[in-house]
Amino acid sequence: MNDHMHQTQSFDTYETAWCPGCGNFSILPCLQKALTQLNLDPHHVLMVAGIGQAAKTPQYISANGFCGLHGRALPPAIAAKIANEKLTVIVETGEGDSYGEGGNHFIHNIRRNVDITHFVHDNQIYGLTKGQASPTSEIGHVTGVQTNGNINQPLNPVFLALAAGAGFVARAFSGDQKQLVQIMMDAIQYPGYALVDILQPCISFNKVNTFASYKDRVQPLTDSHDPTDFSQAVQAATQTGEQIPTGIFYRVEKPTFHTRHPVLADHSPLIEQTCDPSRIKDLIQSFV
Amino acid sequence: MNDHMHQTQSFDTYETAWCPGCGNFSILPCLQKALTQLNLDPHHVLMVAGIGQAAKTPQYISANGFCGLHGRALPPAIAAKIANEKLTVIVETGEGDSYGEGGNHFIHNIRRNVDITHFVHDNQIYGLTKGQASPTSEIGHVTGVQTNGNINQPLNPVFLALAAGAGFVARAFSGDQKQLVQIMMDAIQYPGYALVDILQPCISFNKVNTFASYKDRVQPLTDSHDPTDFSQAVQAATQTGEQIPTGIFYRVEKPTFHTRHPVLADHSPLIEQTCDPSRIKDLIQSFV
Amino acid sequence: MTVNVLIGGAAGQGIDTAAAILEKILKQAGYHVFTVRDFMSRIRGGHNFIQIRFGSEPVHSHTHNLDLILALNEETISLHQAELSDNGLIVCDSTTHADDSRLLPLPLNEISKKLGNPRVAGSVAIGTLMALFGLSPELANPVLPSFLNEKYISINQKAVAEGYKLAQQRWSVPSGSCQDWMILSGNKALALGALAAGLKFYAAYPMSPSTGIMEYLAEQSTHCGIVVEQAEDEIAAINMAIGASFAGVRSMTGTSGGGFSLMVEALGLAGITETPLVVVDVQRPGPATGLPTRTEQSDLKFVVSASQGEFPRLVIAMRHHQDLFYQTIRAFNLAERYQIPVILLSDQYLADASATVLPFSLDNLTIETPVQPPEDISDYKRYQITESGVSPRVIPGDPRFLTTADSDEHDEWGRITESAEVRNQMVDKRMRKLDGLKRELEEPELIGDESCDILLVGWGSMYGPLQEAVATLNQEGQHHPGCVSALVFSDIFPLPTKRLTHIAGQARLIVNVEQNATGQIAGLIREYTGLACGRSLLKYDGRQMTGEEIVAGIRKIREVAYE
Amino acid sequence: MTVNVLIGGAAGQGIDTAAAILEKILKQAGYHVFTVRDFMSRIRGGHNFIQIRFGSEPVHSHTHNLDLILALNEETISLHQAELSDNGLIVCDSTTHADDSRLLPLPLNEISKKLGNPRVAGSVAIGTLMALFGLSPELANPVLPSFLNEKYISINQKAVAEGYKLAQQRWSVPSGSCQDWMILSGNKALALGALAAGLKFYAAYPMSPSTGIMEYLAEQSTHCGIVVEQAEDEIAAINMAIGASFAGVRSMTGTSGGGFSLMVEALGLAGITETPLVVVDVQRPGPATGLPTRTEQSDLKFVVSASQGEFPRLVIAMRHHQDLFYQTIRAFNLAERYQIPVILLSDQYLADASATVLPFSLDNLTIETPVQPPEDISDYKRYQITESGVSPRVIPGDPRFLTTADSDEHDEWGRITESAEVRNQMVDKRMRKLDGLKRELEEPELIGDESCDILLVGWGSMYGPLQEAVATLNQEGQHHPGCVSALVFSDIFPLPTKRLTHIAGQARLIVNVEQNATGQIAGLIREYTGLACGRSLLKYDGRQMTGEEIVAGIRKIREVAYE
Ligand SMILES: Cc1ncc(C[n+]2csc(CCOP(=O)(O)OP(=O)(O)O)c2C)c(N)n1
Ligand SMILES: Cc1ncc(C[n+]2csc(CCOP(=O)(O)OP(=O)(O)O)c2C)c(N)n1
Ligand code: SF4
Ligand code: SF4
Ligand SMILES: [Mg+2]
Ligand SMILES: [Mg+2]
Repeated sequence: MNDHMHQTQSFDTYETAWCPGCGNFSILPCLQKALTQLNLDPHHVLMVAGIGQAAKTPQYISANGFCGLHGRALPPAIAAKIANEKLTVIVETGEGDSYGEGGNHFIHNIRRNVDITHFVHDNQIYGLTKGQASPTSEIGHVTGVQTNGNINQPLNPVFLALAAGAGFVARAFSGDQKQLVQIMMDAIQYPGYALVDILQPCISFNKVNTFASYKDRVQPLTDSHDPTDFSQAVQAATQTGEQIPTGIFYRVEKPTFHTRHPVLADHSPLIEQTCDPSRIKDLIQSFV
Repeated sequence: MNDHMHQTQSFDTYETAWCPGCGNFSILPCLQKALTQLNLDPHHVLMVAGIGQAAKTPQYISANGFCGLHGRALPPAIAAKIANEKLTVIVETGEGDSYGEGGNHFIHNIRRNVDITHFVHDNQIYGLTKGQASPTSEIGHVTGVQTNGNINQPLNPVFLALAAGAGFVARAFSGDQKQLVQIMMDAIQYPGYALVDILQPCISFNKVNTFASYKDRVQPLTDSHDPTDFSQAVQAATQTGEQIPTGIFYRVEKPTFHTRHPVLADHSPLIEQTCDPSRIKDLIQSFV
Repeated sequence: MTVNVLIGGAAGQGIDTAAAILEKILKQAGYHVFTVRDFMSRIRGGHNFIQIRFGSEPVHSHTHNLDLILALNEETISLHQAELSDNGLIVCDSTTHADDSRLLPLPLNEISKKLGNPRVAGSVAIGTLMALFGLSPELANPVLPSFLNEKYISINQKAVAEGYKLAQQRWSVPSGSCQDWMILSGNKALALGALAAGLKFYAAYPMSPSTGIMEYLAEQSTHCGIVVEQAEDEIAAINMAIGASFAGVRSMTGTSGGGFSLMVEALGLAGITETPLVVVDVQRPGPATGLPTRTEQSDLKFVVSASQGEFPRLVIAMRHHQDLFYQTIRAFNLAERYQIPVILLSDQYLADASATVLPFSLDNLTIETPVQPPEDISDYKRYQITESGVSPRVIPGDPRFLTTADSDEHDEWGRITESAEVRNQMVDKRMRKLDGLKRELEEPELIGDESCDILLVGWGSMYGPLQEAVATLNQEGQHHPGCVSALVFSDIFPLPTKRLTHIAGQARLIVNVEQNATGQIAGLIREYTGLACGRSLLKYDGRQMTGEEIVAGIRKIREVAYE
Repeated sequence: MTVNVLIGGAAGQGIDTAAAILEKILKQAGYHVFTVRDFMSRIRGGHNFIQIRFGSEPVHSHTHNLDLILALNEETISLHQAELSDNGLIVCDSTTHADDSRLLPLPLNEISKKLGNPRVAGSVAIGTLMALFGLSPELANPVLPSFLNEKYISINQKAVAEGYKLAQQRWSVPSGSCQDWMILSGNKALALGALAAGLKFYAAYPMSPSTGIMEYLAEQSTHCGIVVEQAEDEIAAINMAIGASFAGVRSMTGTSGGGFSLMVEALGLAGITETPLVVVDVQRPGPATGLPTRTEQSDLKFVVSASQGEFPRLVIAMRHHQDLFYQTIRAFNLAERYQIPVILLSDQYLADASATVLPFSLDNLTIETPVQPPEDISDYKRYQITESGVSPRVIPGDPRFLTTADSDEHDEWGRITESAEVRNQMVDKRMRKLDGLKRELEEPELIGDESCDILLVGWGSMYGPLQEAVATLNQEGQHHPGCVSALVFSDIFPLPTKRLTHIAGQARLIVNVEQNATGQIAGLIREYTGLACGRSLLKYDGRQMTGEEIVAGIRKIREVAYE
């Protein structure tokens, strides 16, 4: 039995603490598949999360993992990538974590465009804390805290990411694994910050946005959708009504943090750079 | 000499600690004018800010004032409005305060749509801390911290507010006082959360976005712009190039927090509601 | 005599509802009840258990000596059979495999299936337990409706009746007189206290084990006319609470240690703007995420000095359900009287524990309002330098005066200043509030006699276990060598020192008993009295110490000290 | 003998550059220099001043006894003339109106206008001051280029030369030997220490008075190959620093108390994930925004217990510019050796003060790297239970092993656990690191003799003023009644107690001398040694105590105690 995540050879998955039937169970194997098909080495992959049900993902797959604080997945993730660009850094966490407590990091890391991938398990509810409204919960959704129904407009993460300037923005559904694997692979390969908002049924606490209700409404973007056309992306993102479009809304290359940073661009990874002591001596001398 | 802000009769202004020539000096009298023209009573106005140069505004006008923590202007502001809807609550603070440290409150309070007004003095720089890049600083802007030029994409506050679901979104320029007063009045009168991003030259630390550079580029939206049309608003907000459109990009009524909240809608202000002790006794009894 | 029942199963098996029903039935039968909850941080599966202890005399805490186990899965048996007394019983479904002579396998699932709903097995078991305890089967009828959806009431009633037939009376516990008492969880007791104190605005972000406070307040939102707002984060929550309080309504925020960490800066904002504020920290084991659903008392030192700079604050630790109600009311009044932040320290143990208490009384309830400036003044100073340190507080909207608050140092009118002289005056003024505050601190409760050889000191939820421990330890008589008393602090910062120094002066040894690893109250005591705790009993595995564990620990200490 | 010069004017008048040039010239002349800066929290206007004190012997702090005032506006004169010695001088422009016999009005503005740039008046004044101090006018030439844009160098040289002609030598101060020393601000000394320690990643959010650290590091970013990232808030800053450290590069964050408040939760994250981390808190007066550009030592108790739960940490207070460099290097190594967060407490006084110091030496510089697991193991445990509490730390990317960190309690492999047993082991393991850490704590520095009547205790930046105070107080002789020594702590938490208890045992009275209102180190001392400080000298108006103020305070105490 190797239950300790030392499997550096392949992306094994481990026993989870999720509820039987949870949408998370469909996402984990997609991640595994995407990583495997991309031929990545587990020891070069770093999975980062905050706290929540989705945020346990790094505990369930054999790769390097960092589960930090609730809401604070992005800052350590981008910093780890800055420290060592050889790592494939993937943030995988909940929508409460990403857009609620962590909302400020969300918009500002889009601005940085560090080359990481952000998978958000969007179950439109706070799962681990037993079912309060999340930033994407619908108006009227009744919970133990929103006892008269949620009255705050839900965020549209896909639109928000576009408005904040993200270069790769997608939506997926845990129930469409084929599409999800492909989007995951594309997102990981995209050079820059890539957001995938993954609709994920929470069978324990979200009785509004169920598997069936998603299944009926999701609708992959058609081939006519041009993901390099910003206005098409905005239009798809703001589409209201019964259908929920899925797929890659927008994908254009933008200069990344690394390519723009004088210390990182065209240099070896930060972790491999050393500063010659003579340079420190120069600085000391500059004060004499 | 009444320098103590007890003037409950009129919106007097006071000696400031701003740099001579600062754009803030043009904004303060516009605020005074807007408040006066709206015939508001100073004692029914609450000015709220965080910390920064712009955030000193509540100290400079005779109204009630609350200057809280850096980045945290919106939470006390919306709570004060919830507590007492008779107050006209105006947040007036910097863009670092509003979109940087306070970014999470920005997007989530748009969701709440509490009836407050948010004036952001957007000088594209951190003024009070002596000139570091702010969330709206341009790529390449060199400062004491961005020594090789800012490499993070600037936020577009107007677009971001639209994407987050704001019902009133405007941009103004401190150099166009006539327009600014009118927008301020419209924003204050709008029932719901209203954002006005005000371009404001910082003569001490922002040598890139100067009065002249704004003056040359700002361009009021024409009459053909329909502020009730979301796609026009998005188009104007995403306009790139030499011109910077100003004016009201978007204005539609949306249900406010108060109208949606069962305890606030069609009731007297929260501060005037009292809970009969018999109701507490009922609750006690419910555990017997 | 108390009986101690454990109900165990996986998350999602409904042990929570079963326990809630059973404890209420027991209370209706007149018993004193104390129930503790042990949950894992997961929604389904894993192992959870609840212990209900009841008897004719007040029960203050839990114990590991079980009389009966209701096992909804096999893991419950293997994990807990060692704690079961020799003549105890394990009630379980007939299909359960377990090697234990005390097993009482019953067709719980079969009956529930027959009744048409496999989820009523818990009610069948409740019926059986009622029979074992010799309770009248009718007691269940008025109770079930409060916990069940209307359409499930009758089937559950039938289930209880069927279960009742499965067993005979086995225990005969003399009845107490708690029929007309309340039974409720700690979180609800605190929330109720806040409502009684006139709470109008509560902002919080969900966080175990504090979420129950928000849920109860939200449930009563329209009944009591209060606004409960889920914030985007804890920073927003506390800044909202401050804004609402500044605008004139009583407000509160609540969280656990992690959320409190994010509130630290705004605590100082309440301090310097002198805005009344009540903040609840329902402690759980740290650091960081730690053990989210378990208990600890490790935030004491953190909260007494949280935030940059210096300002007066009051910290009150909750000892029991009465404190959770009455001290919460008092907290609001002291926050208003001194215009300071008051921090209420609860913990998961109390928050999730339910207890029988005399119905809370509103008889002596007073609700303080902001001190007003004299009617005839024309120059209102929000931060007027006064002897008490407390200044008149006008609420925005008052046609007489405008009011300004600033997180920068300010003068008497609330305007920013950099004057050294004014700075000194303002610090001194704020700090002077401590003089008044200290005069009305409540001394710790003494359990046992003033004269004792060993003085135990504890705080907050250690009250119940200490109560039990002192009773047991002094069975050997109070006045012999090694006799024990305990002081349990509720007001804890500023630390009331009178009673402590008085009693400690006569004791041979002070032992601090705390649910943390570093002995935090011992540190405070040393700092503020010079007294040293010679020994410590500390626990930090997330599970509350029992009276017996304290007894065992003290006996060991006594052996060494008095050999 | 020292000479004390004050340069005063409004914000924006360029007194900062003038002072920087003058202090460097003085150092080049061989003098020991200590410069303090007093700024208002505004960009233009108001009243700012800088005091440059120099002499042939080491200067440790500032004083209010002025020898010369360079007044760029009239306010400077009215505010400071009372501090000027009777035979002092006030250098000012001829147009200045002031009623003071010590006025030396000179055509500073006229000359600068003649030279073609009204902004070089400061350089004219520098020339005059050089003449008054009898310095060779050539000294300015190599200095000006470091502070001025190339195109302004020659006009400023001319200005200095013109100014030089305006006065005659008035002071003759014997020269020191500091020509080859450094002169730099406290913030830069700290930043330099971090660079020497191998810093690779610095994330911070601007906040006075810490911003200078970020600015200096950013300036050297490409020279040293480090990444300096301005975070969206302080929460991001510290979480970034933790992420970078986890990924294997040395990282740091810095802020002042308000920003530190926002970092509190993540401090616990570093604690439980055992990620090495250095956090700088450059203190300023609180609470909340307080006095943003002034000094205080009021975050001590806050930082020693910040964050929920319990975990080992080290807090080091900076006493002087040597500490700011060497202790910073040591902080990185101890953070790595024990895998803990280390907090560096500086303050505005030190941060903005410049001082002459011997060039920092890199001779004994060692840079510790993460402890590695044995080569031959197959089952790598990141959180292996060890006797020292320190476990092997593999960096992600290592082909041998994967590594996982979690803010939840975890087992040896870093996997989430709820086991009581593992929880105990993990708390104990983490806490055991304190044993090793405590063994290598540095005892406080003793100023004066081991045997003393009155023992002053201070920490951090109180070092300089205490140094001066003890020297003055003991002019009357060290061994007479009421003689004074001082202990000044740098390592401050865990509190090193050996030297303190040893010396305190012989003293009649302990007096804590601190820049805060509540006497924070006195509290720590009481808690960890039982020793009580009988008297306190406290200041909290945002302006650093001088040696003379301490002397006056101690003389008063002595009078009472030894009357
Ligand atoms: C600072 C802080 N606040 C609150 C919490 C409690 N908390 C843990 S997970 C969570 C919400 C999780 O929701 P989401 O991110 O959507 O994840 P899900 O469980 O739905 O997958 C909350 C509020 C915490 N751990 N830390
Ligand atoms: C928690 C915290 N972090 C940082 C600061 C320091 N600070 C004060 S104002 C400011 C930036 C102000 O920029 P902006 O909001 O754009 O206002 P401006 O001065 O440009 O008007 C900062 C970083 C602070 N006071 N509190
Ligand atoms: S609570 Fe919801 S999201 Fe969490 S594991 Fe269960 S079903 Fe999944
Ligand atoms: S620093 Fe800039 S924003 Fe601040 S007052 Fe001066 S000019 Fe205005
Ligand atoms: Mg969720
Ligand atoms: Mg700004």
